[in-house]
Amino acid sequence: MTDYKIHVLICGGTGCKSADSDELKKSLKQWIDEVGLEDDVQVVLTGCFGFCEKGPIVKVLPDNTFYVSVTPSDAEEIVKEHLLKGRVVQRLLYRDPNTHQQISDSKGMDFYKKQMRIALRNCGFINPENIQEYISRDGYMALGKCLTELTPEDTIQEIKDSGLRGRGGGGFPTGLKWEITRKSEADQKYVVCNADEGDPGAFMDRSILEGDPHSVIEAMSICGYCIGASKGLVYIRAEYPLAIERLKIALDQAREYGLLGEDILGTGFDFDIDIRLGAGAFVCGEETALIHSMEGKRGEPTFKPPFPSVSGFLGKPTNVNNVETFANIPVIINKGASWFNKIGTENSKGTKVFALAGKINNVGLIEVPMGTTLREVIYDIGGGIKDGKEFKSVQTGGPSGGCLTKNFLDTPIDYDNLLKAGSMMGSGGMIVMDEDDCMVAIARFYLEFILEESCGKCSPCRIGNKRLFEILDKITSGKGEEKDIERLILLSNVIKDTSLCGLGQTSPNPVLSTILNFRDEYLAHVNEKKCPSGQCKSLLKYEIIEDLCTGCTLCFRNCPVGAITGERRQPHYIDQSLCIKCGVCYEKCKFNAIKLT
Amino acid sequence: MPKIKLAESTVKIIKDVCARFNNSEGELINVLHTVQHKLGYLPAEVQEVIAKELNTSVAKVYGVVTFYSYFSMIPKGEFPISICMGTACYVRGAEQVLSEFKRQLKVEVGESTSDGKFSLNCLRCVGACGLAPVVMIGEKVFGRVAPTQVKQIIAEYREGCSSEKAKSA
Amino acid sequence: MDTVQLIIDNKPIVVKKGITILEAAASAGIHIPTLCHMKLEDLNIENKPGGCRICVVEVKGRRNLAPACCTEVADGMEINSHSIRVINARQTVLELILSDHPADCLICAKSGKCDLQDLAHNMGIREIHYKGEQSTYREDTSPAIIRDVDKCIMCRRCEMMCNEVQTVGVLSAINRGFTAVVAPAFEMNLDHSVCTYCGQCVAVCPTGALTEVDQTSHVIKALSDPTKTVVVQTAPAVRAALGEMFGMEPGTLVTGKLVAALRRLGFDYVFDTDFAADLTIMEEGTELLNRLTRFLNGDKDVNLPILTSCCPAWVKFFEHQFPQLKDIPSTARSPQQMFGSIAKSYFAEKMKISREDLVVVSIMPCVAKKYECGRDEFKVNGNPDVDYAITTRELAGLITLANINFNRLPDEEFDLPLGESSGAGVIFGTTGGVIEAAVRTAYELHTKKPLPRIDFTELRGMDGIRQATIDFGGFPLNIGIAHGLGNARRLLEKIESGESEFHAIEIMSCPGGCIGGGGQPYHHGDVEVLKKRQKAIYREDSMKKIRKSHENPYIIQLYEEYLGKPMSEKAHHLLHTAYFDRT
Amino acid sequence: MTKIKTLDDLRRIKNEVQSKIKLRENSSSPEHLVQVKIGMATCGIASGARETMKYFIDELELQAIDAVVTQTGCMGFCYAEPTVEVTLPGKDPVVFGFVGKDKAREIIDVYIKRGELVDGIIPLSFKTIHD
Repeated sequence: MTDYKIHVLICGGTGCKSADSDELKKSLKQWIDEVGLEDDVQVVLTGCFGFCEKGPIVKVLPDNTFYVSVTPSDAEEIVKEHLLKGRVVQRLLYRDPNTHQQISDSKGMDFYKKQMRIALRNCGFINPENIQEYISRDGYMALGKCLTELTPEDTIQEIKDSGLRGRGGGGFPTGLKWEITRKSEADQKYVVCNADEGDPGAFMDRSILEGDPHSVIEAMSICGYCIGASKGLVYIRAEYPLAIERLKIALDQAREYGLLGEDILGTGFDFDIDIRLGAGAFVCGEETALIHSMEGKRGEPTFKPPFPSVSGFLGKPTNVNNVETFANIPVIINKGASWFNKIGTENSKGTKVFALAGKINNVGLIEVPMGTTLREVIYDIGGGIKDGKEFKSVQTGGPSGGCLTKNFLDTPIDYDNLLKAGSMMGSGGMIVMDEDDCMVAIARFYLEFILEESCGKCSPCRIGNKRLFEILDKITSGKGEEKDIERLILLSNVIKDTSLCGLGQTSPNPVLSTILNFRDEYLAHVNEKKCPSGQCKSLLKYEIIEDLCTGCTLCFRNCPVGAITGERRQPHYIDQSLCIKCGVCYEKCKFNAIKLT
Repeated sequence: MPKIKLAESTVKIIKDVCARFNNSEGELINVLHTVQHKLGYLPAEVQEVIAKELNTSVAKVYGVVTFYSYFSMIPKGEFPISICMGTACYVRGAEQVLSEFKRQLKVEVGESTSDGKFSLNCLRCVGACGLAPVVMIGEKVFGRVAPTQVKQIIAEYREGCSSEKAKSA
Repeated sequence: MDTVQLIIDNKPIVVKKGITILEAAASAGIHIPTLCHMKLEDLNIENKPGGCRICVVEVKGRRNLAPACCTEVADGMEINSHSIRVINARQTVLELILSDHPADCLICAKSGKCDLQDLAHNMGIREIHYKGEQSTYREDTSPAIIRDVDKCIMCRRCEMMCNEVQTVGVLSAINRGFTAVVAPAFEMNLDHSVCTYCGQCVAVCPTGALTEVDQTSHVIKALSDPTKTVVVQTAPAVRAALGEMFGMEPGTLVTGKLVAALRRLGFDYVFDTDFAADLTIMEEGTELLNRLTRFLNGDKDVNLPILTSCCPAWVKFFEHQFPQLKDIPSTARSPQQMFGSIAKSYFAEKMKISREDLVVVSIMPCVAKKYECGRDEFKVNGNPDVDYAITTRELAGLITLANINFNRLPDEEFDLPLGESSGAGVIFGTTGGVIEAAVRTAYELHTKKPLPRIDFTELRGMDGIRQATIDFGGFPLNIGIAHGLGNARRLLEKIESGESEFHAIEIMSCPGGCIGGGGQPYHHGDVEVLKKRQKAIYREDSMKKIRKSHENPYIIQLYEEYLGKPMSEKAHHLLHTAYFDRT
Repeated sequence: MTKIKTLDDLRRIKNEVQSKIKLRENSSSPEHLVQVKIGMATCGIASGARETMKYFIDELELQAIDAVVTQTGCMGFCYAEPTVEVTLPGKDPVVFGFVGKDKAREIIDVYIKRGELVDGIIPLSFKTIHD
């Protein structure tokens, strides 16, 4: 086995892959061969580093140099300068958006300083397609410990003591869930990993499966041991081809090593895992819907109870946890519940992974201890708001969550605090919005999403959300009335109160929270017919400032609908009834004579 | 609905896929995935064969096909264009990019251009939020797309210089 | 028995463990409104998707409202079924449903019998606060059933009936979200599908989304045409249910009033399908005996068991789903078609009316009969043996239209000769009846001895699949009975696998048999209604002077004057048919 | 690949493969380890820095000393190449000049293992590039 002196880690997460990290890897290898360093340098495609904003990321070890936005054409320089001569390529270093300082070592980056990586411990560190690298990081040791030293009851107790709660949204205590499933008697039980991450703008689970698939496999096996199941299923979105591929490789390797299959580690424990593909239905994140989908049916939820832990897949007791929850398990077993439950807040232990996105400098995947404040996440880790704009709101919990204002920036993040603030933890999407975002339009955006994703089974969700959307649409197109706001609230509350599943029970949250926190914006839309952020097209008005118009006729000639009239060398005029607000006149005018109101 | 008769070879492909999944009704979604992957789409006649092979009703198959956005009953264009409409892309202007594609291609979402070259679809988060707004053509990802770039991207594919790439992807 | 204590609307009650809040409330006399939920206890049929959310109630300590139909009671539960929160939610949900429903109640086929309309009335809805886009779909008209999907509220009852109870599999929920609706594959028309027209979807639809094809206008037109002689036949199950349409208790027999009403409507001859039922027994019973005799003589190729063939939905079902069995059912036509055939031959000749001038109308508990009378094999030179089949419900409409006060009609007698029938003909209306009628005749013909008893109670009941062995003069005759096509499928699969050996099997498509037919007055999910109708049928049988088909003097006369003997060439031509592979 | 049949098998494999990834492990928390930086600019390489680095890596491994050996750019002491900067946990960095194989052994045996200074230290009046 060669011991390489230098390891070059390239991010192979979907974000970076989309930005050509495969090609980059090829180039780097080529140049390394060219200069004869192939015995000294190992190039590894790893899982996501989290710093997606500046992908592709290349990390050179052992000196921890962190290159951002690397293109294949940069490979030559990295190899010839850095690897050969030890000279850091300055121009590829990350530049702090606030201080404009270049930072060479990733540990020096604010982005990483406040993070604590438990679920993401191996992401961006090991080659996910190599089981040996996982094993070298204590991989499968937790499973070994459980199988040889702990009874299923002991293991469940450990998970219960750790205080781990489900990371998929609801925050149900994981140990308790396992215990209930263990106590349900049946000839066959199932362990299901929910990897149907559907929140738009969330990619935590995908990154874990891409970067550290074995941690999920190991945890599912532990769960199987605890509840008495010999069969596991991973329900994964078909839209995640890379994660599926990596998971398949990992499953094959685990089988090859005897870590899946019959008589694991000679203990008589049998366990194996199958993959089931989702097919593009957000509602299948709900566990009963997910189970129906795995059974080849329409992914419609059913009323609980019975809970899957009693009657789930094929009517058998089924334990469903999401990817991030599972990823925490081996660490808890290895390091102990008492280590884990020291992290976090009173009722929310451990860390949480967030997909940070939107109008923020450092878009990416982060993991912080529970109790970290939103401000730390947005300003310290996220690097603040893009282009120096003002923070307006942060949306957590995806379409089920709410939009929080700057008043909540110092709220420590945990399950209860977010709920109290009118949002929720959800699976971990965190979208930051700035002054340019219209909160009514955001609410409308989420409702539109819900509208497409509602399964249609229960009336309040099927029809109620449609009506909510229609009212919001009316408001954003300037036809709203003040009483519409009250109707939104009334209807939202009924939908929450009567819907069949979690999707409908939370779908009005974006509406309610934006009304609660940004009522002024709603009022501006309905009363003044104005969109303060200038986002709602129908409420925009293009007008010609007479004093500045030279009558050059450029706008007149470019208007696609003939809404502009005027004589040459005379001020022109826009007929508002014809204007479609395309903005062409605004772009074309050379004299800044067109104003937007 | 006008019926088209499936070629013997196509029927065999479908039957083989079903057999691979033990002709089990519970594997319907896996079967649909695999068949769509092989044939490109799932027209009525294909669903009928699948229903028969899995010993279930064609109504059920259709119910499943229409439930999941991943399944399509119409063929995609030579270059399927997908606009990511995840929240991250939305707040970074995906809607404007989408309307520019609609304007340039003169199609609505879910439609194909009359020459069959392009089809336009929306999809949920592809996970490349750092590159938002994101557009996928075939398997190729275009990041940080501005509406002004749309025309050029389409032109590139029209001229066929990228066709090789998209096909192989 | 385990019990739980709970409080509902401030009333402490003790109920059986494991039941729902809805059931617990009902036991305390509290009627929680429902829409999608439907339970036919004795038939093992339940629709409980928990989708409409009308039955929500407030449970103390619970974050959101609980659907009463799916929530199990628990010890110490405190339930409020009509708090302001509940009423507001219920009204709002109902308003939402109405906001996506055409507001054409006044001219809707379901008006007055519509669960949704009743609910809107009971909930005091006077305004729809949330108006918006309504979903629209193409209307689908088939020979028997109309789908007006705009009126679908996604209760899923029809889907449950079509798939779980009938295992026909034509309907499924399709699409999702606001566009979700129940439809056949590819939203094709029913007549392109494997639909059997059993009409159970119609029977359970709470709104006007699924209704029968209304043919009353054709009947009115025929009745007012002076050149036509119009005869009518009424199926046995009609008399046990029609009264419900005029406010009578379920199970009230209205045979005499029915005849009187038909006469007042202007039918020239009021006959009875029961007569044709007796005729069916003569043919089918003889066929059974023939096959049995061959079997006893060691013929290994004989097709046994014999399957009944009176039910058109069942016929279409096996033509689609079990074409390999198409030689097994009796070739005897259904009573409706035997009647039509005899009316337009024997009777027409007797009365010297040309076939074209004779119009045969049948009153049926069934919507599939509309389809059956349109089948090509039941036409002579394009002229159908039965011109129009209308349902019990349509007949009630006609009676009302003709200003007839049904309740005050005198009892009248059927016309002769095609109006005389035995009790055996009457029990054709319920599950188990056809085979009992056949046994009564076949036993006497086979053993040449009178029946020791007439009532074969072992063949009666409501269980989905029943079996009994009758001592046929030393030969044990194994009889199977299935009602509901799902049960029929299970029975057929048992036969195919060789698991069960039967000599004769009766199959009726509708749960309960014709009394529960798709054309009957709506039972609104009350299984007691079906049970009372069944009782009424057996009551009518027991009151009859003649109880066995072969003793019907007009049947005897028909054979003597016209057909010769059962299974004769003429009988074959007029009373038998063939089946087709429809796959 | 033979199957892992017992927990001991798993431990053995872990030990076998651990060295492969040790470099990565160590570089994430170097402050607890001995850090050795070799000046690897053109002049350093020309004076044999590559060999020196290889020696450090091999020898430290051999003696089972947890250390991170990294290359760095020119430290500005071109006259004294190869130059090596050694940082012991909790101590300030010390730079040695003219580090050939022998000097390297001395540094390991005397300074790294025992903490005693050896000859050849270049007085520190500079900051490392990472400061």
